[in-house]
Amino acid sequence: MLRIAQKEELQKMIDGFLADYEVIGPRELPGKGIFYQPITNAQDLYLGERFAIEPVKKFFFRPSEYLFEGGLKEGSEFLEGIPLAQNKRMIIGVRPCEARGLALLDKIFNTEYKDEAYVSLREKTILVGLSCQAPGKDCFCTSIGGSPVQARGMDALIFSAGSKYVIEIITDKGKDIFDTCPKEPDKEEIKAWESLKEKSNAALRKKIKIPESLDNIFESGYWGKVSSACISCGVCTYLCPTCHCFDLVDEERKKLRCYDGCAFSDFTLEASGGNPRPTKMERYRQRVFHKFDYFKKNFGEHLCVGCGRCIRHCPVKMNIAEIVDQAPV
Amino acid sequence: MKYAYYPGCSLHSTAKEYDLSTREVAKALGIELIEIPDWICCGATPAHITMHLLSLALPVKNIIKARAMGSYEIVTCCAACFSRLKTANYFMRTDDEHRQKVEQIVGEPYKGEVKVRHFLDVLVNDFGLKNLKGNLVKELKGLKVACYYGCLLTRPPEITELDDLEDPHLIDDLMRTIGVEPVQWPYKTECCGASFSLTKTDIVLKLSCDILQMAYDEGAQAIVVACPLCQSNLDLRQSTINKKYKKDFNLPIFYFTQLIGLALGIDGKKLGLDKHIVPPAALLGEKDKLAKI
Amino acid sequence: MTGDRSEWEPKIVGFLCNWCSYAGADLAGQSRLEYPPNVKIIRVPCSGRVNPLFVLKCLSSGVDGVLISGCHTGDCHYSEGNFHARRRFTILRKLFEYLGIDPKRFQMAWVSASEADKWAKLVKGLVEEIRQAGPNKLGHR
Amino acid sequence: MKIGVFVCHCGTNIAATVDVEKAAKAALNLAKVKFSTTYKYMCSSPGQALIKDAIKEKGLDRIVVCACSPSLHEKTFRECLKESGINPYLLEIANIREHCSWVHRDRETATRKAIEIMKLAVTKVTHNRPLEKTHMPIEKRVLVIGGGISGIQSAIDISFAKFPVVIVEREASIGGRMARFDKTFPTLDCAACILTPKMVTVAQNKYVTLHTYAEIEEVTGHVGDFKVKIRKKARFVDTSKCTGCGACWNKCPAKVASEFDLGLCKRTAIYTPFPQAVPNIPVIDRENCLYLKSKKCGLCQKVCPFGAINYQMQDEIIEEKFGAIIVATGFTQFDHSVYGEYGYGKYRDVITGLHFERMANSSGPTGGKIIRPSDGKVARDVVFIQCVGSRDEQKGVSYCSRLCCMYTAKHALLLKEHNPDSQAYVFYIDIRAAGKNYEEFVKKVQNEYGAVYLRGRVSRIFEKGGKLIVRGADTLSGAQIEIKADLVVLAVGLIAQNDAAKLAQMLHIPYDQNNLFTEAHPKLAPVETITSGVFLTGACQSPKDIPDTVATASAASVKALGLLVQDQLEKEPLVARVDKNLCSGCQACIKACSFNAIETKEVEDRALKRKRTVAEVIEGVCSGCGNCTAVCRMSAIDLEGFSNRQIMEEIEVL
Amino acid sequence: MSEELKNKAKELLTNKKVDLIIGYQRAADGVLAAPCFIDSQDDAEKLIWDSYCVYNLASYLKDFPAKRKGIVVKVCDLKSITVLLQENQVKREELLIIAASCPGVIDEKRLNPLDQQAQEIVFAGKCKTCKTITPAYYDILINEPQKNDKLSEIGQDEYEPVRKLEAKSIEERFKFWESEFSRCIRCYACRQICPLCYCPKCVAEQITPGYFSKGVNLEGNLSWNITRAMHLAGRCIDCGECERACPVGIPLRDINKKIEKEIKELFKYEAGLSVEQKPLLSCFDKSDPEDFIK
Repeated sequence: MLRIAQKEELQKMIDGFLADYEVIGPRELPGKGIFYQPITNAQDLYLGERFAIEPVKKFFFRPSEYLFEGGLKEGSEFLEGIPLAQNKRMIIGVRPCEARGLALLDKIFNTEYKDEAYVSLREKTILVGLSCQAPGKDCFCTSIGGSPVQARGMDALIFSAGSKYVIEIITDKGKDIFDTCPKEPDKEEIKAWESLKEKSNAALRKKIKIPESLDNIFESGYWGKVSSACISCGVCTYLCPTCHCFDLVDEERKKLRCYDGCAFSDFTLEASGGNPRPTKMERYRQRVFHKFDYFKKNFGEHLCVGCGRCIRHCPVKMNIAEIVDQAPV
Repeated sequence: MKYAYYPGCSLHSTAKEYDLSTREVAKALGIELIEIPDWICCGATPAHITMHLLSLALPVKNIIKARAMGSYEIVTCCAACFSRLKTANYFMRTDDEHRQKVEQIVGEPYKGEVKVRHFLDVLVNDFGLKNLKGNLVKELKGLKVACYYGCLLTRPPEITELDDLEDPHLIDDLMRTIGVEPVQWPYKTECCGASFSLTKTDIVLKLSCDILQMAYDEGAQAIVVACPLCQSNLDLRQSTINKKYKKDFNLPIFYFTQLIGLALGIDGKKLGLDKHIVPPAALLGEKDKLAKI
Repeated sequence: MTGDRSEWEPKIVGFLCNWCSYAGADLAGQSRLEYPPNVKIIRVPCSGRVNPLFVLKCLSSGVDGVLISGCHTGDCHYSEGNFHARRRFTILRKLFEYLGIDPKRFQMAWVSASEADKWAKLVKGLVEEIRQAGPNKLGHR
Repeated sequence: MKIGVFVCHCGTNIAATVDVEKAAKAALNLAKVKFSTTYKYMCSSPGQALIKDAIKEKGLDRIVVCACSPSLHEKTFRECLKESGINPYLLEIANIREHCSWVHRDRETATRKAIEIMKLAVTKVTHNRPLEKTHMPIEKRVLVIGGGISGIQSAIDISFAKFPVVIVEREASIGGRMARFDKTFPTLDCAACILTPKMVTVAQNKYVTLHTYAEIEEVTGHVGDFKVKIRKKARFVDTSKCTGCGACWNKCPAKVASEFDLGLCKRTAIYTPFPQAVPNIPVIDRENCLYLKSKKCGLCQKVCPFGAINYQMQDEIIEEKFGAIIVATGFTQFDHSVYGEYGYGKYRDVITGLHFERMANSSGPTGGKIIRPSDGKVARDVVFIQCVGSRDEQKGVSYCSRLCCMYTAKHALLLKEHNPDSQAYVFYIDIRAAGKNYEEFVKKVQNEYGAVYLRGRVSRIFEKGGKLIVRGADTLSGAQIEIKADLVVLAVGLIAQNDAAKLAQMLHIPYDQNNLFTEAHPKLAPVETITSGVFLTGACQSPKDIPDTVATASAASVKALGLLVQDQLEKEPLVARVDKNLCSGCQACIKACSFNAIETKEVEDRALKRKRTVAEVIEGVCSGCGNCTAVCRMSAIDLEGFSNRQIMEEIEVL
Repeated sequence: MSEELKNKAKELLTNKKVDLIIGYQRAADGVLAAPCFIDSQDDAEKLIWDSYCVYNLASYLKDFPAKRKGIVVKVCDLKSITVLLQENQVKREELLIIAASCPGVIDEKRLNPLDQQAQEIVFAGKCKTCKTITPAYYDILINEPQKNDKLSEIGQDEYEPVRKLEAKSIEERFKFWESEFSRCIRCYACRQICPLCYCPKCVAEQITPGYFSKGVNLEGNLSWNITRAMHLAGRCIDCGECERACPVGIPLRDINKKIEKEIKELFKYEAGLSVEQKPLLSCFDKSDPEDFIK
């Protein structure tokens, strides 16, 4: 189902959403980059081609979350859950790769095991995407089952077409909110939209080959070599739309869940002092295997959406796409 | 070698010969001295007994004029100007409070970065004694002088940074280089009475007399100075001293630049040797060291 | 509990060195000097024992003011601990100011074992200052 | 874990303002508190019995006593725990009297605060660990660095208690500065007459070992167990063969200025510094010996009847262990050549007080004649200038050297006695004669010996007509003064030895901006340093005259003996500890420790399978200040009894 | 210059003077540089040296204990090796310092992320006020040191950003930093990239006791950033790597520079001057200022 709107009309619609929803979207912070933040006005939105540094993951699987509080109160024990967020949200300007990332996260947090915090946030949020027309040099979504115009995981997807926007409505939720936009594109406009999609796909130049399995190179010296520059920080995992490892910590009387990443040296540190992944080699290999081997074996697809964030923001220019592409299978 | 040159008031009046001889010597040695355009008084003694801030602002004004010429070094000859300029620089470097006030007055930021040099320092340390020796036309052999530095050139040492505090030797070194024999005497940095010359002349007569006496006793035939006021007190007052203390001194008082000029073969008149009260002609003529006066 | 301003009482933590300031506070007691109850004392052997992390912990746990009190310079029981503390916390305080944390919330004092009066006055003054500064916005309690 | 909380009424001292029953009840709401009660006087015998019974009956294993300041009864209650079979360090005191009931009037407020203080103590005690006092053996020997009067006195005092003592002296003989003096003020007894017997005593004492011509090379270890490397410089004379007969130095052809006599006369290349030298065994000065320089000569070897000369001798380094160290390195003279107005040290007739001492000494270079070094003429008009280098922030040191007033007065007196028709002029700033019979002595010099005292500074000295013209101001009369003097004697100040800082660094003792060693406390610990086991005596700490030097020497000896008489060193266990897994080995703690209580140690890092260097606390030396813990960025070093965890949790429960 | 470097590297590896060389190579994108670790003569061909070599490679020294490491160092980064030597984290005898005359390096953050081509070079902030030309020590010097004319902006105040912030009111400053820190995701890239953050286990990771919240909230983020800054006080040599590595653009150098400025003014202390230097916080001066102490 398609709709078409003038740029001003869409802005007006968004301003209208602000009454009922907490609206979040990409904003440009000068000199810093693009960040998803709550907006108070459609003017705040940045709907250009540059990517947000952090993916929308953080609004669902949050960087840190207090899960419950417990201890002694007046001499007796107590345990209280911390209330889940209740308000309705809408995120506008989500990129296809990030939305696809959420679809992958759903496999973890919203399939067999239902993570209360995650599920409630997912249910309360409408996702309105924005297609990519000038993907970055580190993007490789088309090599891994995605595309700059894919609508998977979204409620609606917007395409910028000159002075207008074409809105592709995917779900009922999407239909509900874009009720206010009755105009459908004519034949000409649909044709233009089709060719726009083709052009977008073509603009994504980087192609990599992903081996069927990495099993036979687990012991390869390759991993030691490619991981040597890694500084063991959390940039790649924290900015990844699909990484979902976390740590549980006791803070005062609360249980805190916060991001953790396989690059950190103490990620698998055991209480005994032992560590099955003592060096960068084991840790980096784990990251590649988890994304490009194990996950596919367990869930049927790779745990990577090809957004290129881990490449773009790696402080030492580690390039997972090249590393996978050149893996000596 | 190129420097901004700050002559100061004395060198344009009573110490004209100091100015003349300095320029002549510089010219002969290829040292370029460019007079700071539109320079003003350094404040001398009156400013700093009237108002501390004024005594800093006046020199700084001159220094930033020099800076505007693109020069990061100023040369001066007068011991008082040297002292005032150095003092102002010292405060600009070390005292933020005063610096800010002065910057307001002169209307420009200045952190004491321009170097202030005495011509003595330039000759000895930049040009070099060896180099000087190579440029000599003749050596003034047989002349014995007392090198007299006065009170301002070396004091206070943390400000002037010029020479040994109690036993300075820059003039002695120069004299030795041009063949003149400096005597060893203890009054190199005694006070001549300085600016009491007009207000309390008696003090000056006594102090200057002691200096002349000591120089005479140690066998000097003349005194060599680097300060206009020292020169004036010892030269101008010599006859009065002779009368008052029943002495018979006949000691010419030279600027070091004058004797260097002679050794470089410069005409005596160009060096202002005709402007002395105690005539040097006899001493120099008798030793046949003087071309013409 | 923060919240209603009228109910709010400044909560202050004082790290007192065992030899001078703690003893000074003892003497204030022995002299029956009255002062506000807002300062909770954590005894440490020396002001040099205080780690900047403790101060951060206080401020991020909703404590409204932190005081480190030790021997006057030259009087340190361990001879040099307070000199070390002084340098360390001068930097921390400069950093606090720079980051917009009210420097009133982090103070230091030298109180000797005989300065009971100074201790009592210090507490009074401190409580007043923190009252002026208002509740600490940081901290989740 | 079972914590018991005991709230004391302290009569009405606490109970009048704090609702102790309410507090005791509140305690039961705290985690791990299994028992609480109150009592009138918890520190009394019945009070303590109450605690002991509760421990036994309720099986308590940690105790919080809410009472008065820990400075009063922490020890009492620790003892009480010990008697009940619990480790005494599993105790915390909540100070609800001095810090609560005595400073608040309102009962509700005070009670609330008392409960909070109790909460802190309960939180803290939860993480207390059972600790034992540490014990360390003591090496029962003392090292004395420096063989001047202070070192000699220290060694004699220690030998009285029959402990072995080693003196290390860098010169060829013991005796130090005092050996150069002529007479001593104010009694005018001859320095040699009182010093020489002590030198002999120490040399013959079976408990004392002398290492002359030796220097300290390295000091490691700590109180009770210092390991010291001593460099015994090559003497080129076999001390076991030499009898000190003098045949060698009588024949030696190489003559150089004598250091002992400050260049006033010559000595030979093989020499003893002075005739009464102990040991009376010469050394060969390797810079000036013709044989050692160019293999020409060898005369001394030929004339020595005992074959004691050995040109092949090398420096020898020996290592010895000591339980305590006494530093008696003394002082050196201020170098007056920075004073341009006094002629930059160029005038031969401008001398120092020590030159004067040597001249006045009848066995000295002039045979007791006070003359002008330049021409040997008898000195008649002599100007003495005090405070040369002392009390002069511009050119010297800011402090007063304390003895110059007195030795100058003594010199003025000696001058008159040696040259009866002489005249002494003394320029001074102040006269500081604060000592027994000192003021009287100065008065006597002024009144009976006619010394003219002029209050003022000398502005210039120059030579003219064979005399020294001394110009100065007499500020009392306001007159400018000019004196034609034969001799000028400068009362130069006393300053630290040139290598004092180096030694201090070796010993890890602090020193001030003048390189004088710093005592642990200026009033209460004047001969101790903050490095336990290292003591100070004499002028290495600050200028001292002979009586004060001897007094501090004995004081330091007593302090050292106080250590040595113990069987073992006992130390509080509240010390720092390093978690070697967390330690990066950056050594920030080592550099920050005032007590030199942390050293490095190599450990095997099991995770990384390699050796790493980490910090380790020497428990016996650690004083428990905790500074290292705050310096450690990785919090690898923690303090027992005040651990990071305890303090962090205390903050949390507030 | 790269040629000279390659030849030297080959020579060192052939003569077994070093076990490996830590240097720079062209990144996969063909434009930027990336760290590389060369242990064979053939690999030495990879080495490059130009304005894209931003990294402070001293961070990698800890990865190769007990090996003889050659390391390519910019003059400014050399100071971090000085601090590592001060703090006994590397052994001088295991190090072969190849000091490279520095043309100034780029400001990565100013590169347009969408542009796929080489762009005009914008120099990093630290380079604009760089005062060091000659390395204090080295084993091999590649090319004579010279100042890049484009960089020497005489009189530029290296503390200008700091002074600007100082001039604001305390409330404004709080708002500014609150907003900056609000973006912190605690990825610890600032720590991991820092050559001086070598603690075996950072206090941020410790749990008994935990020193501050691991939560991504104001207290936690503020505590982490203050702790990081304090732990670098008197050690930070302003290589600027933390700020560069920070994915969310927190101006960390402005914090480091503030401390640098204060300790220079208060304690006359500068980090990384010599190996013998005592750490700022392990020493003191009796006359240290104390005007804020009551």
